[in-house]
Amino acid sequence: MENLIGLLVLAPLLGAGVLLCGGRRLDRTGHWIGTLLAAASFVIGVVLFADLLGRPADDRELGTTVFSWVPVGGFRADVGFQLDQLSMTFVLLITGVGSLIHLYSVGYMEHDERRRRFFGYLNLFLAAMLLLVLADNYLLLYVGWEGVGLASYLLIGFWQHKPSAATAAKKAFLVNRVGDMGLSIAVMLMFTTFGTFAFGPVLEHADQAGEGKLTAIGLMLLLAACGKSAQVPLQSWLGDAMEGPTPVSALIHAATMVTAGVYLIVRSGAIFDAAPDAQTAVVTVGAVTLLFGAIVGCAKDDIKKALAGSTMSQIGYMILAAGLGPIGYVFAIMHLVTHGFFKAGLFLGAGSVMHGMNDEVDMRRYGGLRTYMPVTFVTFGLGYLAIIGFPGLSGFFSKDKIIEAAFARGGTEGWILGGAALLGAAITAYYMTRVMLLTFFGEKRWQPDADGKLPHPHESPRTMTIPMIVLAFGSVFAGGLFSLNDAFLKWLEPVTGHAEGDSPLTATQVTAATMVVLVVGVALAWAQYGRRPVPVTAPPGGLLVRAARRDLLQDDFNHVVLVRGGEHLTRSLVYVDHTLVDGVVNGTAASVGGLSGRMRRLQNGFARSYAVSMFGGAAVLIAATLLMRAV
Amino acid sequence: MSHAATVHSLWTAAAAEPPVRIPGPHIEYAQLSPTLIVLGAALLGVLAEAFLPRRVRHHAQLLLTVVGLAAAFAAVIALAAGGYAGDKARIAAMGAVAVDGPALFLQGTILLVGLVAAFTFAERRLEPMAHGRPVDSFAAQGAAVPGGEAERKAVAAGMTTTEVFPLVLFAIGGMLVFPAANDLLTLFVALEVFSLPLYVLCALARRQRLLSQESAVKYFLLGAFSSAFLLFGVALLYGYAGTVTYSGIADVVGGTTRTLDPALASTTGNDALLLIGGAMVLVGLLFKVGAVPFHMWTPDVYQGAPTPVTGFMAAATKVAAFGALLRLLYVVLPGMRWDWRPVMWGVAIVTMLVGAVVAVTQTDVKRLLAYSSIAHAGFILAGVIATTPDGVSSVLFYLGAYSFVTLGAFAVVTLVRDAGGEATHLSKWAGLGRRSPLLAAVFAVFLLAFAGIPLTSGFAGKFAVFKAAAQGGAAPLVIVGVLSSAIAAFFYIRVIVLMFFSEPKAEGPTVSVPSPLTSTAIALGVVVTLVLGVAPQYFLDLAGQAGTFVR
Amino acid sequence: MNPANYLYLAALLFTIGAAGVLIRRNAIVIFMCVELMLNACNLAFVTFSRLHGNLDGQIIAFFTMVVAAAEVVIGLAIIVTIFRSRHSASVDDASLLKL
Amino acid sequence: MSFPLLTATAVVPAAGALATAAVPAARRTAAKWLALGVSLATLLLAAAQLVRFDPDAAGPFQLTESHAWIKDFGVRYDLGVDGISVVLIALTALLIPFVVLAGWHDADPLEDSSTRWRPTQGFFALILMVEAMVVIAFEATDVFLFYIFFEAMLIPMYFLIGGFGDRAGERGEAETAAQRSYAAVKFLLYNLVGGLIMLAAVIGLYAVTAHQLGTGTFSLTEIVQARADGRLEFATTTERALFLGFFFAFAVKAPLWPLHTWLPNAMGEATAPVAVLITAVVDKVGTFAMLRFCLQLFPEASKWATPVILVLSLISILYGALLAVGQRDIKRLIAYASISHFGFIVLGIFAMTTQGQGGATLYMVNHGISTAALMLVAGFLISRRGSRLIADYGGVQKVAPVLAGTFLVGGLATLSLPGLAPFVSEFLVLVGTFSRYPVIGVLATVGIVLAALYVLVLYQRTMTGPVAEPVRGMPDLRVRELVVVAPLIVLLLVLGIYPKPVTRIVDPAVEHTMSQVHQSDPKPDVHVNDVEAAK
Repeated sequence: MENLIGLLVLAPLLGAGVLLCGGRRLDRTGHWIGTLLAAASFVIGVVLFADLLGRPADDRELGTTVFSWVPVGGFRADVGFQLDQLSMTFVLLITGVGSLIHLYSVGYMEHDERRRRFFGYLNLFLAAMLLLVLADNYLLLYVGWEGVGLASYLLIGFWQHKPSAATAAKKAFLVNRVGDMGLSIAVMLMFTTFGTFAFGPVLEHADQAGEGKLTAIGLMLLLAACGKSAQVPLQSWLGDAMEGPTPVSALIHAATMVTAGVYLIVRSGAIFDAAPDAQTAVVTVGAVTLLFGAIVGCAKDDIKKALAGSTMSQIGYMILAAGLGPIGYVFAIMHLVTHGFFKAGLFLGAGSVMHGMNDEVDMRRYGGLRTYMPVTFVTFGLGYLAIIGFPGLSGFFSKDKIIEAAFARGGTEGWILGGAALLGAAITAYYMTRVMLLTFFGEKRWQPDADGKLPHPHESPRTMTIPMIVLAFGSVFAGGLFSLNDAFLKWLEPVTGHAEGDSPLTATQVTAATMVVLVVGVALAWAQYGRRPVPVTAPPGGLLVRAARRDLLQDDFNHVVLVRGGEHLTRSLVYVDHTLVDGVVNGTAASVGGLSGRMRRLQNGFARSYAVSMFGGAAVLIAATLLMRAV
Repeated sequence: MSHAATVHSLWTAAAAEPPVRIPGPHIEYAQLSPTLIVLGAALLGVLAEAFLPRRVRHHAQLLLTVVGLAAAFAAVIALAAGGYAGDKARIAAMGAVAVDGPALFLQGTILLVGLVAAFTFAERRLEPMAHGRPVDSFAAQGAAVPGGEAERKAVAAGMTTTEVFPLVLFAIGGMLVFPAANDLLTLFVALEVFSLPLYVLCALARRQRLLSQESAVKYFLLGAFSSAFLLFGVALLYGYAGTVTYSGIADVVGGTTRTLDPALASTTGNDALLLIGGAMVLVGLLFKVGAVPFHMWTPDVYQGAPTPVTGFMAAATKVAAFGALLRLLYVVLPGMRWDWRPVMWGVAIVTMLVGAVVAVTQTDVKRLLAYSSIAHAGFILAGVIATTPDGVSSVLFYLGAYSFVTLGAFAVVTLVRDAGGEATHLSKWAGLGRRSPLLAAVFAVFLLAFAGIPLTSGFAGKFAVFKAAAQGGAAPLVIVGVLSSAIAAFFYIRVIVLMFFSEPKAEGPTVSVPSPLTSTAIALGVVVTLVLGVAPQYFLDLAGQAGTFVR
Repeated sequence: MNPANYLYLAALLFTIGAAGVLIRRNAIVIFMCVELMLNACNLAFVTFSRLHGNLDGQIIAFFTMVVAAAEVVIGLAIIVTIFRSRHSASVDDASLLKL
Repeated sequence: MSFPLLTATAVVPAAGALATAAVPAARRTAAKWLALGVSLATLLLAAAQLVRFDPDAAGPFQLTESHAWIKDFGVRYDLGVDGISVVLIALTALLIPFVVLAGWHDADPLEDSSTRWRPTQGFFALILMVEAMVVIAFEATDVFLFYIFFEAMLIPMYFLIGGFGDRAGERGEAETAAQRSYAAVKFLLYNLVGGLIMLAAVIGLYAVTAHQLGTGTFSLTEIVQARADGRLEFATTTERALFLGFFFAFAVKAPLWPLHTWLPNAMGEATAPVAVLITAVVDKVGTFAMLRFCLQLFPEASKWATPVILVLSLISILYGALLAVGQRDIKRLIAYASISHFGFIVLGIFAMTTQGQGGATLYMVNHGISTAALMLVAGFLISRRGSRLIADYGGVQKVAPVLAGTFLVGGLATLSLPGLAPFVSEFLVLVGTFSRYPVIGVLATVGIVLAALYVLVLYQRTMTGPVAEPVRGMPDLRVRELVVVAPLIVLLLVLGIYPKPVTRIVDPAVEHTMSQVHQSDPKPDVHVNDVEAAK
């Protein structure tokens, strides 16, 4: 069994290697190879899952050390895998959704002559992501961590000929690097604290370390999570990442990669439990982001960017939950999974809409599409209901639990967090309804595209619809299945542990509250976009709206402070290097030259002046000699 | 009784005695043989000039010179083998000449240098034929006015100044005595004996005679000036010690001398005389060495003199002069080390820096080499100051290494020519590496040796002297030396850049193919440079064994 | 009278000679000044020899004269050649070699 | 007397150099093949060293050879390798064939007019000569012997930089030539001054040993031994002065801020293969010498100087990276990147931890390979367009995807992406530093962000975006070029995934060095027993 774990990673890795080095001769078959290998690793995942289920709940952990990677002195990093319930959950999500999206891409990327490479990158991503969740130590996790970053870089910038895409890719990688910095520092701290960074010993002995160190580690991990999961303050890249092909947005920037942060925090639960301050930081980030993302989501007219905002917000929920400790871990993961389904579904839906509308992304230029692309409409609709937490659908169960847990945090904190969560739910309902209305309802607001032809929307090919349908099923039923006599809770508890907080509100009260805000949100959206016609060009809007359209000015801040500042810094440093550092040396050389030129003139060719120098020299010599004796 | 009276009585007493039989001087001819052979050859050369027909003179003179020098060298070897370099070292010729390790080592070096230099003197393929007769780089007739009727006749007659050979032999003879001189009189005489022929030689260039003559005048006047200083210094030292033999003076300095007539106390042992005298003698020697501030003749003379002569001077004169300097400081003045060391420190530092700095902006190869030789004089001085046996041997080694590099470098200079003779302006050397890579490479080797790059003799020598200086407690000198060699590196590099990295000029100079004579000289230079750079141990041993002075 | 005075005279002569070398332009004169310096040395030698009561100094004086004579031969020869080629014996005219 | 493997490893390329130089002007291609063959033969010898080398053997040095050389200077011809040097020799021997291959046409004379001037032969001969000298420098266990070749290798390098360059392109021929010889002179003078100052220190070392041991010696082992059993003791000031003398030279060579400015000129003007030779091979001698000589000869002074040196290297890291961001010239950008990397290496060395020094050694190897990959591909790119300015490119990946791909891999290695070799070493250095100097460690970590910045900016400006006019129709990598790049990339992957073979060899040597400096790694707060740690 253990060996299968390695295979899990190898299959897509192999695919990546073959597709990227294979050359043109694979152009015709490449995408299928990629899809097959993705599917293969899914199958392996299922097999392992079955195996785990076959074992007693407390013994569902497979571990294997493949080889010793970097042994230097006391520093030992191994390439080893660890498969427990937590990893398993991720494996299934990643490979499952991954395979579906491979399939979808076959159709979506049909007309792209670089499709082979696209699949190579997708496989690379799968491999890295699986490595991330299967690693049994933080350094190997770090490898996967940056690996997914690379894949995301390559995929966001897949259409490199578009400068915007290239820039977005670069931005994503850089912002992630900031997070990675956090992760590497965290690993160093672990090494200096525990002498190792393997999950087992570190988490086991976490409580023995000083709280200060643990807090530091926790904050560094949080920084990493912020980078990867687009949490405030490192969220700016996610919106731009939508430059990538839609399947990418669905897989990487909705379902899997961006949730790595949540995985990291849940995985390191032991550390956070022992470092309350770090936890507080986590929940704060989560709460802020869930509102931030939601607000941004309301203001975007670009369908993908709106969804991206929503993704931020949803992950904010997860982080919030993860920050709550044992109360929330399970629900964080649960929401993560359900979110994986419906958000992927929504993105695929968006993709299929764009597919039909000559890649138009502005929702204000959609409208009334429900009749033209029914399948898309239905699946998207189901996803919509799931995310706003319509009773009975996946989102309802997972998000509800998180809101509960937030209140359960207790004290004023509990009220604040819970309130934020509720507010977030309301806004979610609002902006998702907005998206829904703008896209599928109302009158047609289609505009001719660049080369002047009106779009004639049509349903997408089967390869695209099937995945959408499957995901729709997921978004409808997953939550319910998980909550059937707390199956999911029981499944994860051995790893993450679970505790019931003492909530000031009962579950029913919370649910009721959620329902109310939900209705309010939907109603508002309807009032604004359902009842009256929507202008094709966005109205100027109030201050907040305009700010929200610009990601609440956070990007402008980055631009002014980091980009401009950085440019000035480098430019001045170049100047310094050239004038100062180099100048000193050249100056010395020049001065020697000048001195030489001046001394040279003493050699004026007149024998008598030479005699003078001799005479003077002799005089000095004699005087000096006498002086020496005198002193 | 009055002071003067005493003296008088002494005087008359001396006269009153029956005339004493003055014993004839006792000369150890065998031990002086090197010098005697060379001088003898020189005299024969003069006779040859007088009696041999012009056709055969050139070859006869060359033969005579080579044979003479070779024989002298053999004699030196024989003496060294005979142990005179070691335990049998002694003072010969009634205390006038020392026959010891340093003397023999330096004499050997000088003789070899002279031999190689003689080859370059005899080179006759570089100058275009004058009326079908091959001519060397010396004036057809030294006395003729440049561009005058007499000169044209002389050229037409294909006359050549074969007198240079006896002249160079006389000079060598003087140089052999100079480092061996064991009393100040011999020192002075030897100095003049090797200086005077050099003055003449400087005036004998075939091309650019005005410059040549000017250099001669300057060299002569300044040389005479300096030797006057030296002589006065000798006089003062004589006044101080009542004797001119090194050992005698050293005894007085050391205070180990026999009791003197109290009447003479006013002069004898009067330190003012000693200090001033010593300083003035130093002036004379430092002039020959080319140390700052007595260096100013060097660039002009090096540039104006015929290049073979320049090479010879630069190499041999330095060897001889440093030899004499060593002997003076180590045999005569060790007792007053603490007086002259600080002074010499100053001189060494100034010499190193000035030589290196001024060279940076030179535009003429010969002048460049002149300044480089000044800088090197500074380095050697650092070794001299060490005042340890190591210091002596390191200086000896450095002199040996340096002289061959110098000879080779100047020999190369003679080969780069254009219509106006040697093309010594640096701008004309541009792109030489493209035209004739081999020659440029050879010159580069010499330059690198000057710069003291490892694996060349220059590095070994520099390391030796600096090491000695450091051990002799002159660490600051080492620092300054290192800095100035950094500066010096710059201009050597500049020449290399010029030769290899800049495009050749259209009407640049051509490299003429020399006869085996010059080729041998250059080849020898390269070989010595590399051998002493890679495997210096044998020669270090040699210098080490030759490291002790007799007194 | 005190023989030291001869020494002072010698020193004086030497200085005069040196000054002459530094001041005068004509090569011949300069050269004569050098000769003056040499003779100052001779005077010093003779005086010291008198003081020390040994003959070395006097003998050295003879050597010096011989050397000086030899120097004259060489020197005049050189100066004459340069005079003939330049029609001037001024050392300041001979300043092509410089810098 | 066994076969003198170490000597052979140096003699073969040296002899090869002479042979190559002697090839007649017309037989240009023969010279190239000869050079290639020689470099491969050297590679075999280096491999033999690796095979014969036993990581666990006792004693600091192996395969030692010892002969008297210059008695008067106390100099011996002592050779020997420890884990660090044997690896670096292997790196050198490995890179040279690629350098030769990559520079195949760099020295072809534009016109065959002159028959005497033989640039091609010279080019390859000089490369081999450099290799020989570098190898000896790595093998020397006698300070003086090391110094000699440390200095001597400047000369061939100097001719390589000044004598051969890229085609003039926009800048006129004259301008290019001027720039080039300026770069060459700058290179030489910087290193010469460094070397001369070191010479003073070397002499000082001799003076001290001669004074205390009776006979002056330069033998590393002997001096270390003498210090160990107290026969030799440096006065504090003396030791510091000597240390500074040595360190200055190495810092110039490395190069360390603020002595770095020669590198961008040199690497900018030289052809790509020569640039690789500079940064990947020659400069390593500097950092290597810090490990072998500075630390082992002057442990106390090293510790004394550590704070300053750490700060300097930190500055190098950040400063180099920031300047790389600001560059407009591809090669200069890579040069500044290298400065940043050398900062990491020095940081690791003076962090005085096993991870730091082991990482630094590994870093030397990895940096050699990664820079070689990046620089050589950049060279191929430049040779196609005839310009070094980033602005002259754009959209290359459209017309030459393979070139762009390899360039990207090289770039990713440069920003030390996990999975590629440099990551391992960089992380080790950071951990090693952090465990003793947390603040500096954290600040240095900022460097990885900046690295990402300059690499990605370079890639974006040159390779992505709309296809620039001059780039249109640019040919993709040719076979020869692929042969050069592919193995390097494979190596980057292999060493990234399985660096153990190298660390295995390096580790004991590092332990030894650490013991010389009397340093041991700081202990973790929580004691997790090794069984668990190994899990």
